[in-house]
Parts: sequence; structure tokens; C-alpha cells
Amino acid sequence: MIPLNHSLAIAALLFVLGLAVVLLRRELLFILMGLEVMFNGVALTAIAAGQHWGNADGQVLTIMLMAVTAAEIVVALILIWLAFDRYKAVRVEALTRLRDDNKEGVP
Amino acid sequence: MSQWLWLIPGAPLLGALVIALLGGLLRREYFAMAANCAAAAAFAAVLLAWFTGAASQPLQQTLYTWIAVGDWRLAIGFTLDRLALVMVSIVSGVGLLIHLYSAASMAEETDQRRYYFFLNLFLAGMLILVLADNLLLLYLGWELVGLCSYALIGFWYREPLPSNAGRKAFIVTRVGDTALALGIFLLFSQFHELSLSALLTHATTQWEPGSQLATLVAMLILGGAVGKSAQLPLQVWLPDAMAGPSPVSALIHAATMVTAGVYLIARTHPLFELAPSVQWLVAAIGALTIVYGASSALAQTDFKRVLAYSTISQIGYMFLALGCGAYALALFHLTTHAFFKALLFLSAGAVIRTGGDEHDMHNLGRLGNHPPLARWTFLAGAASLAGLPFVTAGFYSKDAILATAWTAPAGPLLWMFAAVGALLTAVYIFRAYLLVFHGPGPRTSTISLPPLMAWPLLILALLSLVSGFVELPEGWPGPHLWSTWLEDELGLAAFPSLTITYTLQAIAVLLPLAGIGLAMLLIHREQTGQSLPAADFLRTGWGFDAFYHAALVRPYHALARGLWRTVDTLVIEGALTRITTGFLAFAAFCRKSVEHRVLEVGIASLVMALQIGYSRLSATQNGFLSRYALMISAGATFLLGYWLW
Amino acid sequence: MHEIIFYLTSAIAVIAAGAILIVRHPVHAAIYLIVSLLALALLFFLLGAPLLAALQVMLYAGAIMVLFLFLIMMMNLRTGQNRPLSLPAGWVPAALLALFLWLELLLLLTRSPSEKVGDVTTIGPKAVGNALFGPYLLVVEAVAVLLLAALVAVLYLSRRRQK
Amino acid sequence: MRLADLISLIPYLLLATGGLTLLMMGIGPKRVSTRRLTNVALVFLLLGAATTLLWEAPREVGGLLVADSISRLFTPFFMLSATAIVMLSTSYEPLRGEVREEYLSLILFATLGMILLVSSHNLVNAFIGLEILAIPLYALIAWRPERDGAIEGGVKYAILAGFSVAFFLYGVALIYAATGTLDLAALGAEPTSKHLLPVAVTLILVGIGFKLALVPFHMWAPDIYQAAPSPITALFASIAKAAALVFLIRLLCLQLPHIWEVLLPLLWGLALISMVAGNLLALHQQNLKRLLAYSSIAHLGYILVALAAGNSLGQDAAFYYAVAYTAMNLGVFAVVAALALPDHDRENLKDYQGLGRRYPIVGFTMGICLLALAGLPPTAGFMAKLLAFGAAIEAGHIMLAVIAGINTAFAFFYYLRIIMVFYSDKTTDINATPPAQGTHAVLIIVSLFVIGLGIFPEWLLESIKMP
Repeated sequence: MIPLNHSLAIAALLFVLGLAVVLLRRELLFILMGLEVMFNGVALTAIAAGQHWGNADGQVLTIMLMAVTAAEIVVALILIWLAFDRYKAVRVEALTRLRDDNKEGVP
Repeated sequence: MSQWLWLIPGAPLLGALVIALLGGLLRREYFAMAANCAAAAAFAAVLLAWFTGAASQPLQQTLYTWIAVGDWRLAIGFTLDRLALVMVSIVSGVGLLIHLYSAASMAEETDQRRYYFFLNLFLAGMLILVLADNLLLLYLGWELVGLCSYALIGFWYREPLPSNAGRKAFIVTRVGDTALALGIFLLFSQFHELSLSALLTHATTQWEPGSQLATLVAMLILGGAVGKSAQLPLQVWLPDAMAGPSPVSALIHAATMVTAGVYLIARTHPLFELAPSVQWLVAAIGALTIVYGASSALAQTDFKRVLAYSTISQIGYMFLALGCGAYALALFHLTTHAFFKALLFLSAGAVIRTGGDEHDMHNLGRLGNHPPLARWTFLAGAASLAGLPFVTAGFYSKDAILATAWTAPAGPLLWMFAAVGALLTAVYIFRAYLLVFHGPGPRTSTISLPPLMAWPLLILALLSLVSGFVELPEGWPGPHLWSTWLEDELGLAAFPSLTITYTLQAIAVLLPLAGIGLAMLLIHREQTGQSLPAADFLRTGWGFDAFYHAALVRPYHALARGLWRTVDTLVIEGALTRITTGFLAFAAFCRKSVEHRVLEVGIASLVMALQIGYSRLSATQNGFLSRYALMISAGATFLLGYWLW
Repeated sequence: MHEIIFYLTSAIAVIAAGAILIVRHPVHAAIYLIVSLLALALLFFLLGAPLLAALQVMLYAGAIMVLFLFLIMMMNLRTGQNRPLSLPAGWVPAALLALFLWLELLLLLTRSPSEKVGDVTTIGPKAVGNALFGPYLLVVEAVAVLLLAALVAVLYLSRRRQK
Repeated sequence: MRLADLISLIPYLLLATGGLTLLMMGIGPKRVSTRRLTNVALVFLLLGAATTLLWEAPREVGGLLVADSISRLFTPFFMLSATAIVMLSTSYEPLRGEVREEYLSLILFATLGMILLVSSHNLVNAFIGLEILAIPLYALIAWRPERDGAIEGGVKYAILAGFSVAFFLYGVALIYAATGTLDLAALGAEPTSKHLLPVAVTLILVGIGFKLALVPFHMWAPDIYQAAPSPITALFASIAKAAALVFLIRLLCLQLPHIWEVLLPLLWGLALISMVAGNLLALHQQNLKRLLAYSSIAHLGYILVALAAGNSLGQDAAFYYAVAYTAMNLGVFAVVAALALPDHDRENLKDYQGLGRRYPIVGFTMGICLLALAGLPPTAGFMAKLLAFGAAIEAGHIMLAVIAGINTAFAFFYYLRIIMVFYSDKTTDINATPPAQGTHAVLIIVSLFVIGLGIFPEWLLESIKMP
């Protein structure tokens, strides 16, 4: 059948693609989608490994992952919505008010 | 008694805590009482220890295990052997007398609470230092007394002189403390042990005599001792410390704290025996300091500064004895010195106080009108300090050191220094006595001291005269109680053959008498307006302060400023090239030499590097979410890269 | 046959995920994401996890994506436009880093040869249920608390907004 | 499930039911006073801490949780610290009227997450604990969203924490792929010859490293510290970090010592750059909260110095440091919270000028905690550094210990700077209401704890000894 290594490689690819989305896109919603893809890479790893070892732990892990992702995404979405609502911020560039103040910092 | 050992340092510590925490509830008259009770309790505990067998059998108490990690444990515990017993007796006894004296002499001060808090805390720290059975606890006490000394020198902190003096004392002794801390670290890293007895056993069994490690450790401990005991070259803080109240000078800067270095070396003497070169260095430092202190005292005009230089010089005798392996004799001189020097300070304090806070001896002499009791007790102390033969304690303790110095390597040379010192001692102290008490002023005073001041003076005067009889000179019939009692712990001192000993003793008898004569001559010259040759040089303590100021303080200031300000300020400030004249040319040479340049450039580039590091790193904190995520992934990539590689 | 479907599906999942990287419109991205999720559900099924495949469809594609779309629509209504895709300034190092990370993971993951290649054994809902409510019971309870916490958080933050 | 198991679970149940109770009180028709809500939360937290005393000697609960000496030490410790956080929050001006049932229940849930994390014996469980800790924090950072930067902080933290947790989970999944188990005890028996195992643990290290704000995963810390309300900053600068740290130590030192060994060079490197970068960043920082964020980055570096030693002394030192670090940071952020202005925290250092003189207790606590952070005796910070650097020396990492020492010396500058500001002769003219009674109580207890722990370290070191 499908060797574990192949599934793991595909999962790694998904993980890195998601990571690339987080790194390269500037829209908050896209970044969140990138996170989703990363989590899915992890889920695929867990399921493939579960198949490899023949026990249900992998699926349990994935279920937990789904529940956690759901919770996380919901809170993140509401925060993004608040940012949009208040500052019309859709992109990360709009959220850089918290930073080191370099002009005044050096005495 | 073993289980009550903690009471000795515990009582003053408790006193300090009560004064600090409940001070708000007490009327200010009660601070002195509380502090005196605490000191008395400590002294009572020491007496109890004497009577319950501490004199024959070491007592031990482990309070609690402080840390136990891995295979290493550190217990907080006290040991009371004979060496410690001598020390705690002096510290608590003299301490008690000085506390009592304070109650009268400091009664008008407004800030009683701070004064007695630190006085009690000092007593606790000193007792902890002496009783500690491990180096860490010893170091704690060591630092505690340093802190209290700093706070008490600067007691009148609103005036610039005392607060500067306090700071100076703190910083100079810190140099020594750092050396001691390094020594402790080194010992710990070698043996994984901090308990004193275990360390000394390990060291004597595992280290070859003269080995490099032993030498290094002994050097570092010596550094600590030199700083605390105000020996060359770290003696500069002590004369300035006289800016504090007189009882403080008596307690901390004469009788107890400054002898901590002597105690430390006596306590760790097996280490010094493993490093003969360092031990000889101890003797050499002592010998040099004797002459240095005595000659500087010769030209002073400030009453208390005479005594300060005298202290430096007298501790030199103790170092000389330590360096010659005569630990018991060092301790003997420590004891007698504690009595007569405390006495001198306290009676001088009484004179200064009745003289309206006048420190200049010429003015004091013109003023006259000193309390007679202070005069007689000062005379007793001066006689003992000068070592007037047969009737004073100082004679017996100093004579023994002079004799034993002869046996050390280059012994005759050391002896010469010590003998010259003995002569000068008699000169300067009788010069001071004659200036103050036989000046042109009236001598018909009937001022009496309050009993709380009088009694300590009388007791100390008595002790300064008679306490020497416990150990008569070598080769005399009569008791040698002191050295035989301490023999088990500290060994016996070596003496030259009897003929030489007797010769040396004869010279020692003559020296103080000659000194008194010289003092009279000197006074005569001074009164006719001829001053001592090189008086300025001597008065400034051989110019050490100026030297340090030019060689260390000024560059340090520039360095500190440079660290605080930006680089260009440092470069401007850091030029640091003001040339001093006279014998300070040496310092100027050092400053201009290559090393200094290197140091300067190094500091400047370090500051620059820190600046650049800060601004580069700070620029990365640009609040940009994606950048943060990028850093995380970069970190992850690097960490994973380790496994590929 | 099984293998062909597997690799084909994974190709779809990967390509759809990759598409998110380059599309301009968020709705398109969301749709690509759904495609990727559904492909992944099929992969789960092929890897013998039918329960998870179903959950993936329901939970992810069904619930979470609806939230996404909802938000996209709300935000787009306000902004009314989407910008043309322009890669941000420092994209080259970021892309290289991602590439490098992937190669690294690939090398590390394939270091140990996969030894046994047997038939797919289905681990069905029953086994998963037994595990969930057997040894992992406490975790399930904890997840309940987690979801409650998320709920409280969302309620608070959204209530604020109405004021 | 036996009775003893149930007893072990009581603290967890108390926190969960406490949160629920608070929420129920909130939905009733009559508005419950804030004071009553706070009291209920405090009762549950204190009760939870008390019930840990009922725990018997080390036991596993359902293979997921373990009640050993570590969890027995840290569970009540976290609960008591959470009590302090609650007390700080109620008198924290910028959140006035907002510390209601949601806030309090989220704090209780977050605490539950922490104690799950430190006592978990299974990676799934640890993961859930980590998330129960994290998700309430997303909202708590943005609490009262109209505050300056609140939303930005919340969004940043939510996304970055999600990002890092993906790494954590990827590590967990790879561990499972490598060994077929998620149970820590079973994992301890697995050989390192499985190449994936160290790789997977490295990924977990990335996830935990984010929570600990180790360099280079640190960049969120100053922004979020600045954005969050100070009591919440105190929460995740102290106990939340300590929880992640304890989990890491448990994972590496207790369960997977063989992985620990091969991981040492990585820890070495992380320790090094965390110390150096943290202290450099703090050097000229003017914003107090950001400065403290950088200082805590450096402190985690010192802790890793101990962990990188790889010996039992290092392990003890790290546990000790975790407690000391928690207390010190709780203290300084409590001070920041106590001195907050009606609408936001004081930001620049100069806004704190002379406040140590005006409010003696606040100044005292700040002084003690800063001296502890600087590592001066007789505070816990000194002992912690002594043990940590001692462990490094024992392991032969002389270089690392020396660098750590130099760093400590440099750090002195900025800690001293803060103390000097607090006790400067000039006093800032920005006035605010003086700190409340509850805040004072927290401040005093924390400073006494910091000193007491420094004088009696044995009390703590004794209790983390494995039976």
C-alpha cells in the first residue's frame, strides 16, 4: 500500500505550503487560512501514522486537533473582525502600532 | 550550650530587627536600651559558653540545611572553638562596653533608630563571621559588617565628608571582598565543599605545599583580608572612616571589624602554610604597613586620624605575626589592641565631645579643659599602645611578635621594620598625648563624664594594663597561658635562641622609652615652629589617596561616564590625560602607557557594539506580524538543520 | 488503483493549498481551501479513517469554512474591492526559507526507510469511540472546557462590538 | 476510577465548576455584584489549592495525569498566583467594570490549562492543556477592546500562537508517527535511534519556545506585554510561562532524558542567544513593560543555561528558577498594575519617577523584585542564578556560565536604571488613585516570598525531589 514516508512527505508539503501562506500573504484572513492548511498537514501526519501503527490514537489526536482549531479559529476570526471594524484593518501592515520606538529609544 | 549557640549572633540580630520593625512604637530613649540589652544578651551567652565547656571542647550547632542539590549540601551552622571563642569574647565584650558608652555619648543625636539598628546589625554580622562553619556564611557576615560600616561611617550623611568617606570605605573594601569571593569560588570549584573544616582537611591532604592552586587561593584570601584590615595597599579607606561617630570608630574601625582579616587568615592558616611564599608576603605586608602607618600617624593633626593610622600600623603587627606562623601571638595582640585601641578612641571621643567637636590636636591643646578621667584613661591606652615595659598589655603582646619575627625568612629585616615601628608608635602617640593634654590651655578641668561613659573607659583601661600578664615573654619564668591554650588549634610560635631573644627584649624595653623622649623633642620643635621634614607627605598617608585618585578613580569615572553616555562623549572624556607632578609621575606613566590605550579603545568599542546590537535588534521589533512568523520559522529551520548536520 | 486515487487526491490537496498562495480574491482562496480540505477528507478515508473523513467534511468544510465565507462577505461589503496581488517586499527570503524547511523536513522524514507496507486496515468509529471514551475520557472533558472558554471569549468580544 | 483518582481530580474539577458557577451567576436575572463574583472565584482557586494537600504519594490518573511532587508543588502555586492575578484585576483601573463573570471564568479556565499542562502524562493531554491556557489569553489580551492596542495585541497573539502551536502539534504527530504512542512513560522507553524522535521533540521545542519567548521565537513578547492589561501581562509573563517551562522540563528531564542528552547543543545555543539578545534589547528600552518583556526573555535564557547543563543539578535549578522567576515577574507586573492610570498603563519609565517614594510598599516590592531579577542576595533571584550557573559549571559549560555571568552584570545597568527612576528625587506629576488594599496584600506577599525563597531555598528544593 502507501508507504508511511509518502504520506508524511505529502503532509510535510501541506504544512510548508500553509507556512508559506502565513509568511507571504499579508491579508489577515489569508494568514488564518494558511494556519488551517498547516493544521491539516499535521492531521494528515497523524492519520497516516495511525494507519501505520494500527491504533486509534492518531485519530483521537486529529479529533482534538479539529476541536482546538475550531475554537482557535473562532476567537481569531472575531478578533480580526474587531480589527476590521475599528481600524478597517484587513492587512497586517495596519497592525504595527505596537513596536519598539527607535527614534526615541537611543539616548 | 551547643543548642544555644545561635543566641550569640541571634541576640543582636533580634535587637536589630526589633529596632527596625517595632521602632515606630518605641520612644527614642528606648532604642539605646533595646540595643544594649541585645548586646548584653550576646555577651551573657558568650560567658555562658565559657562556663559550659567551650574553653575545652569546641561547640557546634547546625541550624538548618540551607541548600541540598545533587550531591552537594550546605548547612547553616556555627562552630565555637578556641579561636572563635577569643574572637566572640572580644567582639561581644568590647561591643557591649561601646554600646553602653554610646548610650551616653550619642544621646543627643536625633536619628537613634538608624544608629542602633546598624550597631546591633554590625554586632550580629561580626559574630556570624566569627562563628560561621562554612565559607558562604562567613562571607555573609563579612559583607554584613561591610555594609554596616558603610552605613555608620556615613551616619551624618547630610554632610559631604562622612558620606563620601562611607562610599570610599565601601568601594575600597569591595576590591578585597571580590578577591575573597573569587577565592571562595575557586575553593568550591575544587572541592565542591564550603564547610571550613572539610575544606582545610581536603586542601592539606590533596594539595602539595607550594602548589599553584594553593598559592592562588591564599593570595585571594589575603586580598580579602588586606581590604578589610586596611593593610597596604588597600589601607586608604580607614583614615577617612574617622568621619563617623567615635564609638563607631572604636567598635568597627579599631577593635573588631578591621581585625576580621587577621581572623580570616588565622582561621584558614593551613592554606597559608601550603603557600609559603604567600605567607611570607603576609609578613612583608605587615612589616611595611607597620612603618607606613606609624610614620603617617606622626604628622597628623587630626586627633582621630592619628588613631586611625595607628590602627593600620598595629594590625600590621598582627599580619607580621601571622606571616611568621605565630597565629596565637597575632590573636594575642589582636586582643590587647582591641582593649587599648577602643579605649583610646573612646577617651579621644570624650575629649573631642567636650571640646565642642574639635578634631585638631593643636586646637584641643589650646583649649585644654579636658575631663580628667579621659586624660588618665587615654594615658593608660597610650602607654599600652606604645608598649611601656612591664606594666602594660601592649608591651607583652608586641614584644612577643618582635621576637618571633626574627625567625622568619629575612627575619632581621622584618624585625627592623617592626622595631622602627615600635619606636615611631611611642613617638606619635605621646606626641598626640602631649599636644592634647599638655598644650598651652588650662589644666584645671573638673568635668566629669556620665557614668555610662566613665565605666567603659575604666574597665578598658584596666584591661589595657593587666591583660598582658596571661602570656609573659619567651624565656621568662611565669605563665604562658595564652599560647599553650591555643596550641592545639594554632600551634606554637618559633623563637630565636635565648641569647638573641633576651637581646631583642632588651631593645624592645628601650624603644618606647626612647620614643617618649623623641616625642618630647618633636613637640618642642613643633612649638618653636619647625615642622617635621616631609610632614605633608606623611600627613597625606604617603600620598596614597592622590595616587589612587589619579591612577584609578579618575579613569574609572571616565569609564563610568562613557558607559552611560554615548560613544563620542566617552572619546572626549576618555582622553584622560591630565598629567600629575612629583612622585605621581609613575601613575601618569601608567595612564599613558599602551595598556591604557588598549583598555580605552576596548571599552569604546564595547559600548559601540552594544549600541549597534541594540539598535539592530530593536529595529527587528517592528510590530510586523509576518516578520515575527518568519523569525519563528527561521528558528525552527535552524534547529531542524542541526539534525541534518 | 488505491494508490492512484491516493496520489491523485494528494495532488489535488496540495495544488489547492498552493493556490491559496497566489489567488487574489479571498472567496477564491476560501474555495480552494475547501477543495483542499475535501481532498484531505478523501485521503483520510483512504488511510482507513472513515470517521475522521466524515468529521473533516462536516466540521471543516461545513462549519469553519462557513465562518470564513461569512466574514469575507461582511468585510468585502465594506471595502467593496480587492487589491491586485502584489507579493510583499521581502518575499524571496521567506519563500526560500519555506522551500528550505520543506526540503529539510523531507530529508528528515525519509531518513528511516518505511519497513512494512501492508493492506489498509480500517480503524472505524467504534475503535475511535472506545479510545475517546476509554483512556482519553479526561481529555474529552477538557476539550469541553476548552470549547466553553472559546465560547465565553467570543461572546464577550462580540458583545462589546454592539455597543 | 477509584476514589483516590477522584481525589486527585478534585482541583481540576473545582476549577472547571468554578468557571461554570461564575458564568451561571452572570446569566441570572439579577446583576451580581463584582465583589461577590470575585469572591467566588477566589474561593474556588483557594479551595483548589487546598485540595492538592489531599493528594497521595505519586500516582497516575487514567494514564493521562500524574500527581507527583512536581505537580503537587506547581498546582497550588499556580492557583495561588492566579488568586493574586484576580486580586490585581479587581482593582486595576483600566478594566474597571469589565472584570465580570467572563473575565474571571476565563482566568479559572486558563489556570486549569496550566495545571493540566504541568501534570500531563500524555502529549494529547498536554496539547489540550496548552490550548486551554492559550485561548482564554487571546481574549484576555484584548479585554476591553477599546483600549489602545488591545485588538492588535489580541490578533497578533492569536495568529502567532496558532502558528507556534502548529509546530508543537506537528512535533506531537511526528512523535506518534515515529513510535506509535503518545504516552510519555512509553516514550521514555523508546530509543533515540529512531531518527524522528529527536526531530519531533525539536518541533515541540519550537512550540514551547514560543510560549517561553526564547530567541528567535520571542518577537511577540514585547508587543503583547505592552498590549495586554497589566494583570494579564503578569499572568502570562509569570505563571503561563512557568507552566510551559515546567512541561518542557518534565518532558525533557523526567520523561525523555535520552532525548535531552542529544538536544543539549540546541538548548545551549538557544540559551546563549536568548540571554544576549534579551539583554541587548532591554538596554535602552524606555517603555517599562517592553523592557520587562526583554528582561524576561533573558531570564528564560538563564533557565536554559541550567537545562543545557544536562545534569540533575541543572534540573533542580531550572525548577527552582521557574518558581523564582514567576514570583519576581508577578511582583514587577503587579507594581505596573498597581500604578496604572485610569485608562491605560503608565508607559515610559519617566512616568514612574519618584513613585517608589510616594508609595512605599509599591517601591519596596519593585526594589526587591528588581534586585531579585538582577540576581542579588538574599533574594530568590540570586539563589536561582547561583544554582543555574553552578549547574553549567558542573557540566563543564564554563564558557556559557561566563557569558551568563557577563550578561547578568550588564543586565544590572537597566535594573538599576528602573530602581533609580522609582526612587528619583523628582516625582512625576501624572497622578492616579493610590493602590488598593488587595493590591498591597499581593505586593507584600510576593516580596516576602521572593526574599523567603532566597533565604530558605531548601524548602523548595526539598519538595521537588523525586521520591
